[in-house]
Amino acid sequence: MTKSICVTINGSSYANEVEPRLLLIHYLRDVLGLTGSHIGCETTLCGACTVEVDGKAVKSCTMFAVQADGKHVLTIEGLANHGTLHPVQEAFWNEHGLQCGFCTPGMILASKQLLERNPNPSEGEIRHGIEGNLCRCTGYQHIVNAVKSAAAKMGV
Amino acid sequence: MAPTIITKTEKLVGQRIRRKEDPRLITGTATYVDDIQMQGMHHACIVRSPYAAAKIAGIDTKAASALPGVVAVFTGADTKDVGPVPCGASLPGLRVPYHHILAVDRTYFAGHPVAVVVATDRYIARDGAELVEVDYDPLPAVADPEKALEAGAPAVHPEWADNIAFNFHQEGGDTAKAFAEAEVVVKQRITSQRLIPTAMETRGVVADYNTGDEALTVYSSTQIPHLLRTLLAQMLGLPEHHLRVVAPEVGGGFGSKLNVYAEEALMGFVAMRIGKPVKWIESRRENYLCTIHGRGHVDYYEMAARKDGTILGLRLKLIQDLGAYHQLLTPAIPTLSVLMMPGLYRFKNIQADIVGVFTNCVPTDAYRGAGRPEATHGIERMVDILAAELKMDPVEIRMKNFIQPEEFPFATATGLIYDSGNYDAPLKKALELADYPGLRRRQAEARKQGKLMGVGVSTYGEICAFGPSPATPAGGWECATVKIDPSGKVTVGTGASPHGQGEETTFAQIAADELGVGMDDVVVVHGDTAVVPYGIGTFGSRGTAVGGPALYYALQKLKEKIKKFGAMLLESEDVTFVEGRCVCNRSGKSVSLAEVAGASYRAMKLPPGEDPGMQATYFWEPPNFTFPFGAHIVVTEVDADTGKIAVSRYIAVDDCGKIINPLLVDGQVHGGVAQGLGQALFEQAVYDENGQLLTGELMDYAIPKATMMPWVESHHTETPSPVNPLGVKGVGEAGTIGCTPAVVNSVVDALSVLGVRHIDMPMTPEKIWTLLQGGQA
Amino acid sequence: MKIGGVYQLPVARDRAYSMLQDPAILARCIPGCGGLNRTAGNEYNMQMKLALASISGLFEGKVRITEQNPPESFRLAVEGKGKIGFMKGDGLLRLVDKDGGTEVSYVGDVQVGGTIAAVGQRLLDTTAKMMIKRFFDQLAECAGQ
Amino acid sequence: MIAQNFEYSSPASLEEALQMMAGGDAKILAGGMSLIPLMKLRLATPGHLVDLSRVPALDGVTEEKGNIRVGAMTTHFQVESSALLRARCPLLAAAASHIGDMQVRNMGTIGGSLAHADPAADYPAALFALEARVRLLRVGSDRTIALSDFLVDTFTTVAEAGEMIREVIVPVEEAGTGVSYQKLVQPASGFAIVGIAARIRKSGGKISMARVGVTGLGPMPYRAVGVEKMLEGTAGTADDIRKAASVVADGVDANTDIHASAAYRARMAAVYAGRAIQAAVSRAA
Repeated sequence: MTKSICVTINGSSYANEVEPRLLLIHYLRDVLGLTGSHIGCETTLCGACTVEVDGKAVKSCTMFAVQADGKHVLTIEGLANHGTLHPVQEAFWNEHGLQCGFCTPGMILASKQLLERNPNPSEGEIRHGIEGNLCRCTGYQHIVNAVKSAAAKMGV
Repeated sequence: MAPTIITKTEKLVGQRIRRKEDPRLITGTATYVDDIQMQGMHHACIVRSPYAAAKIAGIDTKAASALPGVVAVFTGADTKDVGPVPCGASLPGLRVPYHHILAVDRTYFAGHPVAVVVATDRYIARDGAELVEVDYDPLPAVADPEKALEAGAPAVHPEWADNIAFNFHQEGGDTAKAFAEAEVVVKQRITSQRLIPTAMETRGVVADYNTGDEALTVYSSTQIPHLLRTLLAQMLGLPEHHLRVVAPEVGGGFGSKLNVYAEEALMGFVAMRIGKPVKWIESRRENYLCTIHGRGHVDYYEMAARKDGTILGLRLKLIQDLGAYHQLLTPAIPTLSVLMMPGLYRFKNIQADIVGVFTNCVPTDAYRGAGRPEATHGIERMVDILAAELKMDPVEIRMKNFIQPEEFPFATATGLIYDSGNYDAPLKKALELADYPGLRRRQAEARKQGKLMGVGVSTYGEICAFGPSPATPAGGWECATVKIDPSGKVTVGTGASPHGQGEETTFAQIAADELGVGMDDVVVVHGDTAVVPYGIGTFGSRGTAVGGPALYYALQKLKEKIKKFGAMLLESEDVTFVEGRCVCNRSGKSVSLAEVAGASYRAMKLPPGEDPGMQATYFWEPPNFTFPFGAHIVVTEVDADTGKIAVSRYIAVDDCGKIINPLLVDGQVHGGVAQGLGQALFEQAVYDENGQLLTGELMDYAIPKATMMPWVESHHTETPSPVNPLGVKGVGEAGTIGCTPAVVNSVVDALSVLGVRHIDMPMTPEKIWTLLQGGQA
Repeated sequence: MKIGGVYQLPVARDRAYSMLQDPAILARCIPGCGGLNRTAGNEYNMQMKLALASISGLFEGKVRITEQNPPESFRLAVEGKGKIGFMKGDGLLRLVDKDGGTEVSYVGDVQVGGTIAAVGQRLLDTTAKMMIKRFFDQLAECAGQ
Repeated sequence: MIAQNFEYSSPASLEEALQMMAGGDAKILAGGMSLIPLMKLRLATPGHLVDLSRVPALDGVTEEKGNIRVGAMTTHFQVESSALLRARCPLLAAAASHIGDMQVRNMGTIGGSLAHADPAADYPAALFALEARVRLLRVGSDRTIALSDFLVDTFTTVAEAGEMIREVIVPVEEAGTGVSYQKLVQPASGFAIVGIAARIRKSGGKISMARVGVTGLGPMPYRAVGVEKMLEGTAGTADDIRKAASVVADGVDANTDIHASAAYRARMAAVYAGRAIQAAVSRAA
């Protein structure tokens, strides 16, 4: 009961035989070794597993790998361009937008989507945008600063 | 304020420096436990009891064992010689139930592990777990600590007739006299609800046994790799030097990973039995059911005072919900509450009686603040209740009772010596930032318009930097190593293994300053018993306050050696080590650290009495705890129609002694406040009367989301600690400790116009709305 | 969790009471029940299939009738255990004559455990009410036949 | 965290999808935001999933003869951001913006949400207020029914085996209609403790039409007809609104859970009804 899938991940294409029940997050982590995206819950609330599928931020723990067949996936590992950090990554670093770092890859990808849709968000819009990503360390304040700072840099 | 990015050697301590650990974390290249992949690795899935209390009549593992891909199924019968799960705390007369790693004939809480299925992949392990048939005979359970104390309550542990694990009495001064002389006595029942720590990374273990060496390596998402190694070796009957524990990247702990868990020993057992690496990763559901909870107090306070607001004494009856077992520090946590009962105040008469109660719930243990938030919440609420009774301003009553700067070191009624303090300073700063008189004017206007606005003031004191060894269950010292390579590059090792707090940065700042090198020249390692000689941990805000001085002294020791080698190379007795070079004070000639280090390894010639190489190790025993303090002011507005609380301003002025990195200190305060606000407004572990956890997922247990947090205005005063050479005190728990009373005081202040005197947490909209309808919350 | 409610049945009280003791009728009315097998006087085993939109599960269940006081009241206990957890309902049912038919009121307690308890909080009350409503609706239908 | 195994099909056309459904055993996978978590916890164990995400005909928002048709596989984000909906049916776009979080809105679909029939979902409040209709397809059958006939109970719809939602049909909002969706959020899950959608039209200084949809309060969402009747014909003063809103929970057996008692829920329904109606009245031209 397996299915053949072909998925383009961070620009490279992968072909695998997978069980339909294999979650996208487990496909990325266990089959392909892309362990940057994390699992923090099973109820689609924490957002640690956030990746982009065809340009949309999604929670990869609530998607089967077969659903990603033929699609383009971007994970945190593919965000920096040949060693140059994405402005959102750089901003999280500069503003201390992370502590234990577990939620960070998902938080960064959600922030990226937020800024793509709203390049100059208010504090309230930032908080609303990252509501699907839980962080237990930072109290979100430095994350808000990081998103603002990234917005300023990307807007230049 | 943007961080300073340092490229050259200058004073680094005190600067806002972005973290060294971040590049791996923001690029997805860090390695948490679940990221570890090994050849031939197996996966475990644990079968857990759905009942809080049940007899296990039988377990049938045949179907599970027959599933292709399942390699083993173990039950309590297989593992009963492993363990027990250790309790590290001791109290007179403490009842310690035997805590098997898998239930043997009975379960004691919902989620109790009953069997483990080991398979070639995690999907098959999960399928196998579903095929294990357990025959349970449900038994009556009790989940509420006060009900567990009632006559006729079901006995959590049938070997004892009642559910009292211990009674503990502590008294300082003459409380009877204080109450006899009192002109006013205020009383209040104050609860501190059960909380679920919710580190974003759940627990996880990888165990790898080398049958040739008979050596086990355990990778665990733990805060205490070294203590875990010592205790796990005992549990597994393994010589300690055949066991290595690695804490890889750890995704938050907050105390929940400051423990030794059944699953850690269980994976060691499985790896040794199957001779293959095995991985177990906790689900969030398991994390909520089986990883320790925090708080769980029902406290009865009485405070004696004079009419002028002078506090004379305090009586406390503290009921601690322990859960079904003692985990590592379970019974010790409420004793920490008692230590901190005096708060920042001068009164010296205290009487406390703790009763530790078993319930059919997961054990409570250390959660951010561990006993001190409960105490601070209690004393700061009582001070406000007294102020209300005496119609005094909450600021005035605090100022009146503060210990004054000239009184330090100050001996408290609970036997502590407060190291240093200037308690007026953060309060005054907070009042000024808040424009306190202006706030009160606005409040008076709001009240005229029928609006509910509250101003909450709370001051707090903390006991940090655990501590002198006699005062701690595990040893209160910390260990640091400093190694300089032949090329002059520096590696610092610390036993205080962090998990998000940023010691790779702050310790590099300390080392770089002392050695006169740049941030990039220093690497900080931790979390591996094969790399660091030994260590205790970061808990109790001790990472920087005990680990930091250990590093400082290791650096001093090494600098002596550097100077001796420098003197030898410069052929001079009069040598100074400055800015990373040994300089001859007479000739002005100098040699670099790399030249000195290189010479020490090449060892063509050695200074008299010196060994080759360039390393130092230091175990530092602190002479006392440190006592940070601060003041938080919170402005709230209550929606009279819905009971919803809006925090419109949050001002935190914290004094954690000298600050190594203000950027990171602010991060600690924000995060601490978030967890305090979570307790004040949203979070509560709810069990039903049968011991079912009703908040068993993030669907029902509300940790703050970005939209639920106010902007925190974080400020500081700096009163150095005399306890250590860095003058640091610790800040990890401050936000959590200062927050809850400030928020509750604010909401009670808002509702005081209705005669409300106290509200228990969490202050949910429905609870507030009920009060607004004239009901009891 | 406490539950309670009132239902109207279009039959006389004696008939309503005896229907509520009849295993064949109970089997038709308990949602998802695959049939009752008597194990003792008023105790039965059953297999239950719970199906609620996407949620489904098989339960091994028991039904027990006690404190019989015909035609006024009795206690009904239903419990089931399965892979997704367990559930138990226990309620006292009272019958009174009303408008030419019978009014059945019940008060009781519902307990669930296991996975269903973990995720079902938000929905437990609604779901329990719906199951009970289905029971009585079916009973009313049986009564009409 | 790990689902039971199942068979997976991914039809490329509506015809193919309907044929796959015809046997009656298959379960539709739409956005998966409700179904997949249940499957991971093994509360749902379908044997066969038919993934509709590759059926182009089910996706998108179109206007036709005074109606807007929202394809079943249109995501909440598409609804929230659709220029057409924002201009011509802003209430639906507003309700969509309250669902879950950004990632959930990127995946979750209107058809999936309706088929799941969660009693606290956001959409039904708006859709009841909009008197929406649901078009259902099955091999040999194509029927369009009112939402009120589609939802029958908690998690229960009239959809038969093999039947799927084709689209949801809402009216183009008349110019000058004021709308609002107001929600008291359960802080953990983000679901509605209560959610109220209101549509108000005025004529000659009086409320000529009021529509109020309610979610979260009872076993299923509903249209609060009693409130509507009390509003219509009034000037829509604060007092008129308060009186009308106070009957919003009449006759409803309100839900109780650890987050809100029945009494609080019922009261909050009235408060939020008042707020939603007030906002809608103030926006009505």
